Amino acid sequence: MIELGQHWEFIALAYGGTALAVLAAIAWTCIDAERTKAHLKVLEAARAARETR
Amino acid sequence: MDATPRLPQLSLRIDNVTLTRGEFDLFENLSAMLTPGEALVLKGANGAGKSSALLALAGQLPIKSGEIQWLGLGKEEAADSQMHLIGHLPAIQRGLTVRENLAFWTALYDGDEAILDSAIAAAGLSGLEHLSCSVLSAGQTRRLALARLVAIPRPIWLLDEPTSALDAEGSLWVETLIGAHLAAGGLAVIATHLALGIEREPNVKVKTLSEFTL
Amino acid sequence: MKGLKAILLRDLRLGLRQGGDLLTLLLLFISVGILVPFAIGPDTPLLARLAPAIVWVAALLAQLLTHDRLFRADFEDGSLIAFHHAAIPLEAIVLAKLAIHWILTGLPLMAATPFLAVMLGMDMTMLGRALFALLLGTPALSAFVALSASVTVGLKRGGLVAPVLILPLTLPVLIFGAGMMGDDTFGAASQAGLFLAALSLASVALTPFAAALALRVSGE
Amino acid sequence: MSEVKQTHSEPGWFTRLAHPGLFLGWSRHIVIPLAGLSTIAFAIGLYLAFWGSPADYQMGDTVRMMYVHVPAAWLSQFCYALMFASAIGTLVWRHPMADVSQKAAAPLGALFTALALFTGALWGRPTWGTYWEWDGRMTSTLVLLLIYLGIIALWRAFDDQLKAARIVAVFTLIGAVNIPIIKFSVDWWHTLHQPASVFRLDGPTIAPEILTPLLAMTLAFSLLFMLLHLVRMRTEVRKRRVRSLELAQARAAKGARP
Repeated sequence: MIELGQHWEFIALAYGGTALAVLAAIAWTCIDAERTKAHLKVLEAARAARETR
Repeated sequence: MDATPRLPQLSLRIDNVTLTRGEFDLFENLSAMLTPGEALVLKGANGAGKSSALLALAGQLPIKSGEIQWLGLGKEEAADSQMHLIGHLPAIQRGLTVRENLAFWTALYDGDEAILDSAIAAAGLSGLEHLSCSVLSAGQTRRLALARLVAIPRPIWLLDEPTSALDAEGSLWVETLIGAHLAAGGLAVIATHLALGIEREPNVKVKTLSEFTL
Repeated sequence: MKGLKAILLRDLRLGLRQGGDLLTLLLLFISVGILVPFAIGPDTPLLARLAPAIVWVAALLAQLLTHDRLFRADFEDGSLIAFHHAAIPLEAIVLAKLAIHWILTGLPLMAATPFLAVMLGMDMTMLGRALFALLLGTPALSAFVALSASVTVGLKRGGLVAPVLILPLTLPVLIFGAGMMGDDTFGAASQAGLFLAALSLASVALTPFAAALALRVSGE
Repeated sequence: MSEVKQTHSEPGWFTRLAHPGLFLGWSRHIVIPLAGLSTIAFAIGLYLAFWGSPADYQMGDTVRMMYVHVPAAWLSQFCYALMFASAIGTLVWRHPMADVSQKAAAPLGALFTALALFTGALWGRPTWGTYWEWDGRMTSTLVLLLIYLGIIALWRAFDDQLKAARIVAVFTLIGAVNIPIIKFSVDWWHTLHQPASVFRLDGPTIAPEILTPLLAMTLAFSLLFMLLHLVRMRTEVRKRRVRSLELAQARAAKGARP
């Protein structure tokens, strides 16, 4: 790692905080997407079952 | 009602209209043609889209597909200012008196203030002119709302359950009101689940709305 | 013209008959002005320095809490639907209602400002400037309130969302309003007055179109 | 004899391509490449930010904070521009995908605006000696964040998402007219009350060795934004389908309709 000078805490906090927030946004987006997909699959199966009945 | 001036001759063409509201499908492929002096009565269960159909005809609700046409309007004329839409809400402010309420709508709709008092009398509300609308019964409020039809002559009437909350005598009044309007060459579209008494007339068409219509 | 006069007359009548609302508005305006000295302490020079800020924050809060009065009653009794078929356009009706809102809220606030002036230790010149600033700025506040009212009219939970939406947008009114009551050595206060007047004119001119658009959507 | 028509014409090619069902189909093939591209861009950008660029002669190493701050600030405004365009799509063409785009963008806009404020505060401490300065740019960014949060609150206040989209669109347009006025008024206010003691750094000339990592990081963040926006839009389309299937299920059950 390179030398960041006397204000390295601020730089680390800026990058760390940004990384944390961005990763959280990515994780939330993925989880939300997967959960919705799964929910949709269940409902579509239920509809298919209704129609064949 | 013989004093009613001859109304502009308008026709209505409803062509294959499908309506959705929010996420609900209401009805599909409604078609009808009305010429001057004709009425359309929309029947159907609650939630079949009768009120929404009236809003769509009034241009306040976008339709999903199809076409609604008003024929016979003058060049710069909009259908909006040629119609009455009396919904299940009366559009009557409880803080105003009977006369003030009707006078307000007459001025806003550019009606004839000279026939204001006779409209109140026709609605059977004479003697109550200066009472606050907060003391009126549901039937009286409905009569006052319908008095707009008399006070402001317009060729298109869109009425939502006009006889609800009215007694037998009131219903009869509504029946003769619509009859006179049609005789003067007006158009009316009426959504109702009660019998109106005009359904068998030759100039009245009846359609029943349901989820997968007609 | 007849239609405009009718709606002005009707809303003025309704507003004056429900006199309780007017009283509540004034009470709120004065209470905020009285509460701040309690929070700061009876330091007269400091209070006089803060007076412009206090007056504007109180005016903003009082105006915001009246947003329900603009279209709610018309929405609930079905008048809003019937307005679409009036002989005048919906935009004109909104403009008339905006004017009435200002008469029923902006003017009473100005009438109550002398009380605040006494409480906050403002001198006569300051009071005059405050009144002039309120005269120029409250039409813009009414316009913003009309916007938020039209956007939230169909909502049952609209009461809470409207202030959240509109507070950030009223920032320029607050800045120029308080700036107009501030130091005028470099002409800053007169400049603020011009900006405030421009803001009021522009927002009163544009609001009817935006609010009518929102009301049309709400009616669907 | 004139006619008043309320009619619907045949959709054009764009409308058909942006049909929710088709959108799910073609956008699926973009997600993975976009994710790859933005990962590569971040790798390059971060390398340039730490190892490939020198410290600024004036600001020292704190200049490296610019490489996250500037992209976030850019996205905070780009996202509003996107919502503005979508709002017009909602109001003028009533396009369902415009609704979806608006809704998917709002939380991202709030996120990047918050990040811009956060990194700006951290950058301000060593450079200006204070975390928060009531400076025109920072204050109007704060107001922008409040506007984003207001829009999110408005979305959540509606049950009917179709109506919500059009109302939010109206409000987004109002905000778009207002944001420049807010910026102007805050700038005016700041010059009026400007404290003389604070060390100011007005428009530093950007050296090319700083500009390169800045552009690389901005590209990386923009790609990430587009990726997140696209995935969120896909999720929103599915959520709407979930909702309509649930409605269908409730209707199919006994006793829903006579």
